[in-house]
Amino acid sequence: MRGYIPLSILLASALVLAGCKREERELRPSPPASEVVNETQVSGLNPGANPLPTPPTPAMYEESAYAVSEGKRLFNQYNCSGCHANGGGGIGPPLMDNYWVYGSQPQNIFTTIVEGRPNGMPSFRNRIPQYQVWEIAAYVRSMSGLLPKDVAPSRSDQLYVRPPEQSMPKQTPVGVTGEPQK
Amino acid sequence: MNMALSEQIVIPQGNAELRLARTWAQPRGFWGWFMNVHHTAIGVRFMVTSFIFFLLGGVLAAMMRLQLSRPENGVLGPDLYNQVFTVHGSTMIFLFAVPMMFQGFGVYLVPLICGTRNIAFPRLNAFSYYLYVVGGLLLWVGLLLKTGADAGWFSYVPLSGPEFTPGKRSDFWAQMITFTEVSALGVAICIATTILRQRAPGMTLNRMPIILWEKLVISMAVIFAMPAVMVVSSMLLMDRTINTQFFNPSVGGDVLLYQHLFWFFGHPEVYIIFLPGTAIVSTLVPVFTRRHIFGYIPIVTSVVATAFLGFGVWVHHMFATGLPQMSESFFTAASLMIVVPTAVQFYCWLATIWHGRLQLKLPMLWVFGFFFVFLIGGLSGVMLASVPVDWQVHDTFFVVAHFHYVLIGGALFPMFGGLYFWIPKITGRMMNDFLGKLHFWLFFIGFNVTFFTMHFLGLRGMPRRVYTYTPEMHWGGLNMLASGGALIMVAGVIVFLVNFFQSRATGRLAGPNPWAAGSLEWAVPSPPPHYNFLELPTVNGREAVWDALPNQPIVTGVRDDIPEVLVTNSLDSEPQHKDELPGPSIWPFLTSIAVSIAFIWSIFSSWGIAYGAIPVVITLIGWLWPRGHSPAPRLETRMEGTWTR
Amino acid sequence: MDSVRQRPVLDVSDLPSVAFGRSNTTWLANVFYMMIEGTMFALLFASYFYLRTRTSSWPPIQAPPNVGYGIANGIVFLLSLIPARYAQKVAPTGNRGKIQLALAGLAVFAIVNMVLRGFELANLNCRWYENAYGSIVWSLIGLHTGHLITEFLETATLLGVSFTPKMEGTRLADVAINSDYWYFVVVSAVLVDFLIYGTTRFL
Amino acid sequence: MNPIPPISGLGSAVALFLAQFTGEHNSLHPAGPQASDIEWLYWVIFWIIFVAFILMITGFARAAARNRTQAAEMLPIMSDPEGDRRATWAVSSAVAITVLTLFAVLFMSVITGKKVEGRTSTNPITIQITGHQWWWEVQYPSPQADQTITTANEIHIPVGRPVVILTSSADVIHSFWAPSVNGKRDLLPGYSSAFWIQIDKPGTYPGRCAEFCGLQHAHMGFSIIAEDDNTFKQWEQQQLKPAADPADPEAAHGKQVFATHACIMCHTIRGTDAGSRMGPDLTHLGSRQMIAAETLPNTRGALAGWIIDPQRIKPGNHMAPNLLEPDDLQALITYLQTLQ
Repeated sequence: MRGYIPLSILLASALVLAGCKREERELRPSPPASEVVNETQVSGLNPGANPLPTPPTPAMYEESAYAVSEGKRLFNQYNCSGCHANGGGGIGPPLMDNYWVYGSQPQNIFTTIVEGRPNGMPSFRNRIPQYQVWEIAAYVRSMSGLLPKDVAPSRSDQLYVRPPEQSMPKQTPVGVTGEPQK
Repeated sequence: MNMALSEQIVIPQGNAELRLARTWAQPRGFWGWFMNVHHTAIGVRFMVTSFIFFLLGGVLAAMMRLQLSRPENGVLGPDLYNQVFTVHGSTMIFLFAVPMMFQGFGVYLVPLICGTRNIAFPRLNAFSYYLYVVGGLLLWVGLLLKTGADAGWFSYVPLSGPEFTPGKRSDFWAQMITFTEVSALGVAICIATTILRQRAPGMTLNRMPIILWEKLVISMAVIFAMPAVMVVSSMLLMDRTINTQFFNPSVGGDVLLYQHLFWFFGHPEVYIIFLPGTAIVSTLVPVFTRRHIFGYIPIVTSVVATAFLGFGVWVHHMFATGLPQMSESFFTAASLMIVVPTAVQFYCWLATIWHGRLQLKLPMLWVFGFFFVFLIGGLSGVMLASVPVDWQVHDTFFVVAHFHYVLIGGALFPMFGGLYFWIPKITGRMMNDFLGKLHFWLFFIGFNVTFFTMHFLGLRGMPRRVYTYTPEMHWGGLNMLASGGALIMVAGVIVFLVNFFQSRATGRLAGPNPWAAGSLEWAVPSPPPHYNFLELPTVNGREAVWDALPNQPIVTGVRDDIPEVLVTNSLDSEPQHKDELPGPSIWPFLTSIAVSIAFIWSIFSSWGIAYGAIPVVITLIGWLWPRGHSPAPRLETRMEGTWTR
Repeated sequence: MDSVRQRPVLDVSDLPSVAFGRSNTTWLANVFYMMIEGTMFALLFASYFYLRTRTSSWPPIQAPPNVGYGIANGIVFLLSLIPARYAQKVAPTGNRGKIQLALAGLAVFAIVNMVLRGFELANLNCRWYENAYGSIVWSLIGLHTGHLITEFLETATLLGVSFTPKMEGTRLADVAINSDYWYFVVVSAVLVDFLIYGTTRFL
Repeated sequence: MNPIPPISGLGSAVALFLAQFTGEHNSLHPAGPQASDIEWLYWVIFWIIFVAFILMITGFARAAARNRTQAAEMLPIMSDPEGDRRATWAVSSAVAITVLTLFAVLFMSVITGKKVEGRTSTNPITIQITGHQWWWEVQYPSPQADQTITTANEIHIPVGRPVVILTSSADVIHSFWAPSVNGKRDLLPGYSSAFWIQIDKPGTYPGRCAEFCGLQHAHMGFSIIAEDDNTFKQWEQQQLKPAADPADPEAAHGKQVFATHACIMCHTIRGTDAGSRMGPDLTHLGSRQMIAAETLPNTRGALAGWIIDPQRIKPGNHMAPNLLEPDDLQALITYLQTLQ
């Protein structure tokens, strides 16, 4: 019997140490020291041998259910639906399919939001704080099933228009630079 | 009794004791622990586990008092505070109060007081215990993994719903509900069947000790109340995982549906917690006033009435939602009406003490604590029943004060009284009297300092469930006082723990009946052997031991080579047949593991419940598949081993 | 060494060790179980009517469920009372052949019920995620289907036991109790059918 | 030794103790007829249960003092017909008195409830309150859209006139509670309800959210400002105006900062391009006494702290931190303070 006690304590502490990133709630994001927008890379192609160093992927936003749900709230409140219509597309392209014009990586989406894109996507530089852009980017990815199902949001208190993000089948990204940069 | 009592019968002893001990033996060792199905073992486990949850919930309470002791305190942030108060409430209600007061005391005491050898359906009973533990672990491991439920112990939608509680926090809470309620329902079936079918011959309904009446009534309340919370927590879980729309107002869902269903459970729940307390009081008062209780029939009627009325008052938790005036008046009337049966019980206890010969021993001291504390809580309940006053004090610290007076007064004080009373039976050793009195006074004073203060805070406008407040509100002084009182309470509980461990090791031996009490559990050794009664008793009055004839008959003819009990009928407990109870088994444990896997899996994937059902079915078949003795010979009219000559 | 003592006793050695009907403890537990499940159904019925008050038409946007399979299943449920009653009658006799026949009949009925239930689900004209009406309808029929499957498994297990020598004593009583529970499944099926197919047409 | 310190210490302790019972956020300091009715009922029930408490405790104390015994093996009294007879009489009369008292409480409660809900008017002022996580949107609806006043967290009403409050919620359940004015009323998503308030004495009456609504439930205050008819009319006229264009250059710079930073994503200032309804309407921010749902005073310093790091003050609230250059921040605050 005694042998089991240290074992279970070990197991329990391993669980706790691994922590639960899904439930992490960063309520007071530290203000970024400087904008890193220009470091993100839109194209997967590089001249020369060494690709530019990519900035650290903000995994904390993609792994936290709270951050993704904040992204969902901001997506609606900043009226992204005005053009992208709940992800189905309208004036802007649909976001719940597998086709990514400017890349499916969080950095790509970040750049799209901050810099804007030709043909109508406005630039939100200075208008949306950087951490919120990452949250929105994480949410946008959840719309095509690119986030784990236990992190993606469930249904909203709205009319039913499409399956909630947690029920979206995973869409393998294709598109101009849709392939993940590894 | 239609069975003729034989005259003078020769009863051989000694070997019977050995045979019974062998027949009813429970396995030992690591796996034996998971196979044990005897009610004394499971009852003690319920008590110990729920007491541990009580201590853990108390730690959370202390954290909250620390955070609130000063304005703008920074010990706990809002995220952690919300998890702490939610887990505190859920732990105290679902993991402590009901498992301790109903399951713990009930499972341990009911078969003993009935005069039988084990609870009906001992494997279901053990299964219920394991499910309860898993439910508790789910909530607490969740808290440690930052997945602590954070929408309040009531988890109102839409706050707890899919949009406003991202992640898995509310799902863990909802599944914890399922685990604990399935456990309570299982035990309710065991206890009610034991009371209705396994009472000793002669213990007619009219002679049933009040504690059995209350356990029966509570079992019925559990059976009708717990389904409501299971339905509503399942609705919440389905809203969150498979996108049902029960609580989404934009497509016909309704947020008040949640509140109606939740409080349809929630108010009877209060009585499920409080009635076991009065059961203990009604048991202790006659023992320590040395007379039969006054008003047996009014008390029993009151208990039944309380349980009935408890189902008719749920809306008084919703007065602030803006209901039609007609229904407000109706539920005010119902809520005031429920005062009457409780008042009747109070008057009967008072009359018993008045006309008895009081011995103010330690358990009785706690009963007097109950009288004082619960009286305050009950009287402030009269204020809450009145709709206009409720509009003011609802969801403030006044209500926090009220329900701590009711629940700590109605459950915790009787519980400590009951523990001091029955621990000598459980461990065989007496508790230390001085430490017990120290415990009482620390707890009593600390409790009143903490919670009486909260009445003033509530009237001064402090809402519940705030993680902090600004200094301009002038709530700092009273909060500091309340936090100081909490420290004294903590000291009291530590004294109890010291007392328990010390007396368990070195306490005076108790003997079978240290209090000269009257019910049947005092007719067996302390601690009771696994067969409980060497000779199955018959009963001649409400206090079986006091009222026993000088030569009270015993029951013979129940086999001692298989675990057999006597089944009697519900009304006048006439022997009807004999029933073999199942013995130790690992299957209840394995089934509980399979059920836990299915339930927890369903939080993460809606297919979990489908795939998870397969091992559940396999283990259930393993559990129910018949094996062991062939009962066929028992169909014969007379067997060897009968002591009648 | 046995000590010897004299006192009056109540001798119960003549009493049987198996009881059928109401004095059986499992029968009583089964009644409690039906009370629990009945409360669940009752609360879902109440929720159904409560949600009805929150919209102007019922069903709100969908067509009412197609009634055909519901009626067919209801008739099969009522017919299945025959093997259930038969099982209850032959159980106390201990006649293994008859018990096997009754249980097998009941199991076959349960299978037909489950198949028809599948067609019912395909013809509800609503999905659980569309609106609150869909959610409550699917919950009602889902809870009942759960009972149906459980009851089928129990019948099948008892049928399995009836091919072993263990089918005697309390197991015979279990066969009778199983039929009680089947009655409960049939009664709740009729009520659920009435709500799903009936009330949507006039409520 | 000097005797004064202990005395003054005691004095200040008493003063501190008494301070715990003061303040306007208090159900027992009514400022209007509804709260007064409830306070009356509260005290009536209080004295009833106080008497009941004294009687019961006296009874238990006397019962405990009679016939005490410590004899260990005292044999139980087996039969006591005389005691039972007297107890039956006493218990029955006590139950009868209890029932009658409860009827009295029920009667007074129902009467008071009718009185509280019955103070209506045919020509009331109507205010629509919408609960948001974690602030209050206040609207004075009008048939003409441009006559509708929208503000946040501060409710101005004229003294002595009945006001009807219409409730609704934008997200979760909140509860509107100003204890010195009336009891609380839940704001439920999917429901709207109405209730009445009236204040008879000019002044500022605080209120709070009383239903747990998430992370910042603790910091969700509002205040009701009761003023005489003229002052109220002036306030109304002022609120109807769009924001004035800033006159001095610093404020003009501040307006530009507002328009080019995150502020414009969430807030409305009527008369400018800012029109988002996500956060409180700031058109007349300068005229409010408090900011952040009654968490901070409306001062330069508090505004600066709030704009730069709102998550320190109300962790989890929906306002983003803003990294502004000191000049920009000063200009922005100057601009906001011109919004009278």
